[in-house]
Amino acid sequence: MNLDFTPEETAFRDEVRAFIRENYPKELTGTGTREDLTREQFLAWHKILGKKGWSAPAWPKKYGGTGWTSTQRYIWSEENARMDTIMPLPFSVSMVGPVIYTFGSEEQKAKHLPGILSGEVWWCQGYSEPGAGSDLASVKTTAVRDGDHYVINGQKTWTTLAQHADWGFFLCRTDPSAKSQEGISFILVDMKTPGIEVRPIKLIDGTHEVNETWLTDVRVPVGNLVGKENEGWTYAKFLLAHERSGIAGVARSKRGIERLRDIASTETIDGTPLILNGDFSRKISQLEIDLTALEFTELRTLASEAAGKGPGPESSILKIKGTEIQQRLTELTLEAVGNYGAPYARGMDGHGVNDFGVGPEYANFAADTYFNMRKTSIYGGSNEIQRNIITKMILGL
Amino acid sequence: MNLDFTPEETAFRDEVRAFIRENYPKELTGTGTREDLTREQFLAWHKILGKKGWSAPAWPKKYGGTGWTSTQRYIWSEENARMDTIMPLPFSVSMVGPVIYTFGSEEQKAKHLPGILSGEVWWCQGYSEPGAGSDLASVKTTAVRDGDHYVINGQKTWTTLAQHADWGFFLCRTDPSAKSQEGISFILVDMKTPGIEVRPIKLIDGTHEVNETWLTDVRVPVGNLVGKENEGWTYAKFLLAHERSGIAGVARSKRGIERLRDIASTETIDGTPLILNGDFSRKISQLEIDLTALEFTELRTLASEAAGKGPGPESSILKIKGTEIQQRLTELTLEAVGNYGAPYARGMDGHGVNDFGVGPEYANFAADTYFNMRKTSIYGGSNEIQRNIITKMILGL
Amino acid sequence: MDFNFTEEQTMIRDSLARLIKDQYDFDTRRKVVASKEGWRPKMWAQFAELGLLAAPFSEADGGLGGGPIDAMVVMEEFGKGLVVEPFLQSVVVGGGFLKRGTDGQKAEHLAPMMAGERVFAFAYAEPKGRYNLADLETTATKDGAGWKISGHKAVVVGAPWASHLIVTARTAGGRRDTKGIGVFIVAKDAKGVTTRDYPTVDGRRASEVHFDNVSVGADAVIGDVANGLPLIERVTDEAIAALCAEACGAMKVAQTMTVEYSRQRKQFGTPIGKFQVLQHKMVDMFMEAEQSVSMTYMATLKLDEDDVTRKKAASAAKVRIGQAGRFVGQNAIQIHGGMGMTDELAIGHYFKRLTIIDSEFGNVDHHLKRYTDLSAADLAVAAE
Amino acid sequence: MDFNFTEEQTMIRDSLARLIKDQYDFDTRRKVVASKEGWRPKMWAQFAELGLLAAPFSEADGGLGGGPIDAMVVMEEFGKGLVVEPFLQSVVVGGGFLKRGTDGQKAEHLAPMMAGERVFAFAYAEPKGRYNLADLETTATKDGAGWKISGHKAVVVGAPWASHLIVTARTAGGRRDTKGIGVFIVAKDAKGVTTRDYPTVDGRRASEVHFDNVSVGADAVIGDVANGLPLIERVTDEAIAALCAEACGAMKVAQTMTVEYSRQRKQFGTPIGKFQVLQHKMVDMFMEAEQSVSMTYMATLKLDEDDVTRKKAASAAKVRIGQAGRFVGQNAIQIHGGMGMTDELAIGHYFKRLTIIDSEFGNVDHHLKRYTDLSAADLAVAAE
Repeated sequence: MNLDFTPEETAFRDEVRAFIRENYPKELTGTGTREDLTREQFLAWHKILGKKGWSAPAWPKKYGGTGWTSTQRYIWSEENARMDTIMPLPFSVSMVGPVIYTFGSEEQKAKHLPGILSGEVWWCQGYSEPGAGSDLASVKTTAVRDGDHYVINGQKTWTTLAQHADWGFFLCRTDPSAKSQEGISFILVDMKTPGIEVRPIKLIDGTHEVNETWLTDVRVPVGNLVGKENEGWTYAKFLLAHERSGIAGVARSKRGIERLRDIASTETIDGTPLILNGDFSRKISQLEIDLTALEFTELRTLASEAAGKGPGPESSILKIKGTEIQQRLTELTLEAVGNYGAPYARGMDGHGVNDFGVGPEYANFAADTYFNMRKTSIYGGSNEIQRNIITKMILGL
Repeated sequence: MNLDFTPEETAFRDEVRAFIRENYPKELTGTGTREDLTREQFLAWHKILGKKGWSAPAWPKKYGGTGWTSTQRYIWSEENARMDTIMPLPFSVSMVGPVIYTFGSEEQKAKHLPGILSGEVWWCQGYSEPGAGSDLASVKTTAVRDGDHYVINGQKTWTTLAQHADWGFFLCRTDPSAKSQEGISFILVDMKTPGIEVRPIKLIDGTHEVNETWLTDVRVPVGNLVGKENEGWTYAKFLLAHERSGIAGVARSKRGIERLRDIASTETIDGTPLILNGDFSRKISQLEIDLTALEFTELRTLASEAAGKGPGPESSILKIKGTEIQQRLTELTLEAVGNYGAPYARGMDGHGVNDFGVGPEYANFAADTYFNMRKTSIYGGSNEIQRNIITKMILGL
Repeated sequence: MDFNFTEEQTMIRDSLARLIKDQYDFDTRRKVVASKEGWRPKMWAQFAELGLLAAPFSEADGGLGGGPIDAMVVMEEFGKGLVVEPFLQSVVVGGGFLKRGTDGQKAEHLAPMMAGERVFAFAYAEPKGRYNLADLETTATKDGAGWKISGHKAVVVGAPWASHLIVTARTAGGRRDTKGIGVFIVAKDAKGVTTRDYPTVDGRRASEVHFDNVSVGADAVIGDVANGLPLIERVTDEAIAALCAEACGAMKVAQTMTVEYSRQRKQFGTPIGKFQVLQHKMVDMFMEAEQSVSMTYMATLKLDEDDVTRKKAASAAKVRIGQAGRFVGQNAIQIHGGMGMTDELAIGHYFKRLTIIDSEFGNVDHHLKRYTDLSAADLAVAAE
Repeated sequence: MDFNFTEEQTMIRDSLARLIKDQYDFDTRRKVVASKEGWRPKMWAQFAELGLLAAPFSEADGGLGGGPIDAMVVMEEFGKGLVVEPFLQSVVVGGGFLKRGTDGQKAEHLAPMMAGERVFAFAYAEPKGRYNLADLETTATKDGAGWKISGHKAVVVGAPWASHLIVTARTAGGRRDTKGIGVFIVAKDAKGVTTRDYPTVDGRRASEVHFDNVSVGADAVIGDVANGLPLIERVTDEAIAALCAEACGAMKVAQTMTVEYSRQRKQFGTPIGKFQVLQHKMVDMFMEAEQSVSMTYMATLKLDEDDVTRKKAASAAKVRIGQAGRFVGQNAIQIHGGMGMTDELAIGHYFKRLTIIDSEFGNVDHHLKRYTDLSAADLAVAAE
């Protein structure tokens, strides 16, 4: 047992660090609140990585992956988090990509993988439906075979950033007589197909991050079916396991604690920096300690994955603890800014964001971010669902 | 709305305070850990109160109660807690007494109430059975009619202080064919009847507070049946509702916080009294604040009872919060004493308690008390059961 | 001891509840919040008509003879309805200062405030002062018979709607001295007052208020110009009690909304209200709300006791309510799931209001420390 | 990065686990704990035979070439079996000091310690010192070539079983000065040493140890007699890491015992392990135990890094484990219900051990403060 990097790993870290420093778009440094970015801003780093061949580190080499070890991938995400980069969105690289190269046809691979790697094509996820929440298997959207096409009808919700999407992957019911998890198919849909309407959902922090997606007689070529008809649930579960990896967000939270310390060094309480206030500094310490526990739990998980075990139910721990820490971090940040947590920088119609100028800049989105991060214990299988998974899969109850 | 006592109430408080000061046995002042007391010590104050006519304040006047208002009863328990008196045990005065005067025969009233009031007769409770826990209705002990007697067979557990008991009240199944809560009878049993064996259960703090009680062909006169045969569950529930009143333990916890403050004023951390240490003092503050919330919740409940509503499911709140606070109090006390929490004053065979002399005296039972108080969230219907009750009775889910 | 409301208080509560139900439903509120003004002066006039703005004042002062309990009753209903109008700022704080003013000030300001014609906001916090009421960089310097005020007040809630401001300023001493603080009434249209108005995350309006050598007369001073802090603390504690009542109203609604939602919302074919883990969470929410009500009663009933008792009571309540509000708000969102995150449902707005309440007039940490410091002072006195 | 055990470590773990299973079942342990001696010297001899007592020492020092990881492996198994024998005191602490001693000291003390012939206990805490290692009233005064030691050491765990004590004492400076502290080896049968032995609530034995002008030679001094605190802190951090490993073992067993119990125990006709609230509590217990293991690895692997890193790692682990142990212990009892309260079941004894572990070498509050102070010092350095 040891924590040392090998000389090769250290060299790799230096290479990565230099690459990010030299190539990351200067104007995107420290952009913070990602939901407000433009499509171009979201994709800028992805495209640079695509050219470098680093946009999909976890993929097998033959499909455009990097062939990195799990330690190298760990270093990669650590370094990106340190520099607060805007990483490729998960829907393409982490979700639909692995499904396509694992279960897709050769045509699908040839058609879709390049755009995913390069960052030219934006993907969105059509999993959740209204009223279903974490119960993903209760799919009501139907795809009915009509000659060479499926005709899709239904409604999806929580389709993240679908307003920018070129393509989407959708779970549709193809056998209405089957039980809940059977009879579902995994279908790729060109978002420009007639009959698709994407309607914004405004969240409590005022952002437009998610959408409702309505599908009315949307005709999709049968060639867009991934794998076999009625076996989509298998692919969906595969994807969900991939989704959870990296969900601990350790490196990002470390960066967040640094930012919190900066704020707490600027804010004062009776003339003393907040960071030197016992109550507050100990809350930061507690958060950092809990984050360390999470970090080493993730490292142990990575080590056991490297030893050949796939992502198991342990990833539920990472999801639960990771999101709890992210939430506490935003909670403490809001607490740190005091009275200036109340002003609403994102404002309302007619109030610009850029010229807000009320209170210190770091306070501008503290409340919004806190509100927004409540989603993390809800999405990707709520934390209650994760505890159910651990109950069943690990405790065996 | 106001918090003032009326002049009459103030006069009553002064009377009570003087009475306790003048009559409470000097040698029992500050006895602290009650489980180690002798039968005589347990009963001393009860007997004095019996003579004064104050041993059963909550009973109707015609049965020997005081006729006090709920505010007077509140003052009474506050004043006793302030002086840390050893109050009459609940099993006689708070439990079986009300069942007997409400549902019992005239003979039973005449025979038993005087001994309960005077403190001459010790009662124990035969409710729980092994393996049943909070599920009191799953009674397996049987009482079979045989002429003028019931013949009782079975096993009870957690019979508190049964080693001192003269009489016990037992739930027995009289109709084996009935569903779980039906077919149960409430029977009074002379503990000297042949066939009763009381075996001590040692608890994790080393005390002998509870017992297993084995009943083998115990013959009890049918006249000892309370109320009607097979309707014992009604009386049992009635009794349980009475048991919960006063369970908040506000006045005792107030006294406990005072004691904790005393300890924390004596203990030092780097030469400064622990009470002046920010971390610790704020934990005391938090506890005191939560206790204040409980106190005013209890006062509101009393007020609504005074307004004619009986003890309702709100008493579950008092049970949950009251026991949580009692547990935190003992936890903080153990924390306060530092290294001297470890020595085991109660020792083992051959180690006396009185001459322990290791560490400050207040540390001697800090760990034991902490261990012992874990029971409070388990007994009297575990706190999980209480939450189930609130779910059903208040939230209506 | 008595926990009953008077007949008048019950009447206030019922008529206000009806008014809110009829004219302050969630959709209406959304429109008001999104409007240019951000509030409804007409609603304010209706509150005045109902007598709400005069309820907590003595008859000698021209009020209806009520007190803090009446303010509590109003604020709880405001909390239930997420009412944005500035009852706390104008009536509890503004009125709280004014009723301790001179007869002239009462005639000039208190009467029109109760009539809804003058609206007050409380300009006390400063960019660097956090929650310390004495940490003031705003100054008031003697200028003939009157005073000149200069400084910057932060996040003055309700200022965009106010005609007048209650301003705290240093008249002597160093930045955080407890002595040398005065309280002033300043008309918002006075020369030298500039404001930068903005919305707040919980649907209200506030301003940064700048004072640049603003002249006020001697009659602008409330109380002891050299030692105003005791009065400021007293009125602030009254505001805390009222704010706690608002939080109780919001918590109760958030809690019952959540129970209701859990009854209807199905997952895996079962109403989520049948899942024991969510049931117990909702029980805890219920208990938090109940204990908050208890603490609000306690703090409100102790407002007229001695200073230390009053301060400890207010701080204890603010601590408990801050924690309860966080627990209830967060779990309400969690149990609502994705829907709880949407702007469209009311629940998120309760969550946001409860979040901001914790930071108003000092958060949990601030008041836990204040309570502890007061307890230590208690001990020291007892030891003497 | 590598989280695998060496073959030797795996062997130690497996053979120790077997030994405990065979000879240290719960009933046997109860008898040992209740016996006059309170431990089994024969067991200790078997540990020595197995090589456990020599495992964490370099071959140069006569050990088996292992290190802190080996101690971790042993302590986790001790935790699982609630083993009372003083591996922590004699091997980790005693050995930890001795391996930094002179060659003479190693020959005289370390070799027989590894053979199980000498047993050490650590006399460092004092009645009024709480968790501050430098808060010493025990003094060592120069006396010819040697020293005379006087003072009172509190709750010296394992002292009744020890042949020798490692004693910290003030050689210069004021009561809480960080300089002027020495470390001494004292034979327990030395003249002037008196002990008051007693059991502890978690089934071990400890003593109050009084030193009344106890003479020791110059060769009794370990390290720098004028500045021993850095060494004391280092060895104490090693002890903390080992103690954390013990806690992990105890937590894992408490957690799995609870799951097992919940599977068998029925209430209202259903195994209580089917109640979702208890399921999620057990999930939380599992996660606490897992994170404790992670923290123990972390702290153990960082023992040889620079002082600040090591100290922060040890304190972070102790904080997390203290909190986890409390959570796991309390909930294990709660889920066991009344049975959990009985002396007869093992679970209560795990709870008690976990409780006391928090108070050994500093509790949660102590280490959270230590971690925070070290972070502040870090910041100050970074700002320079």
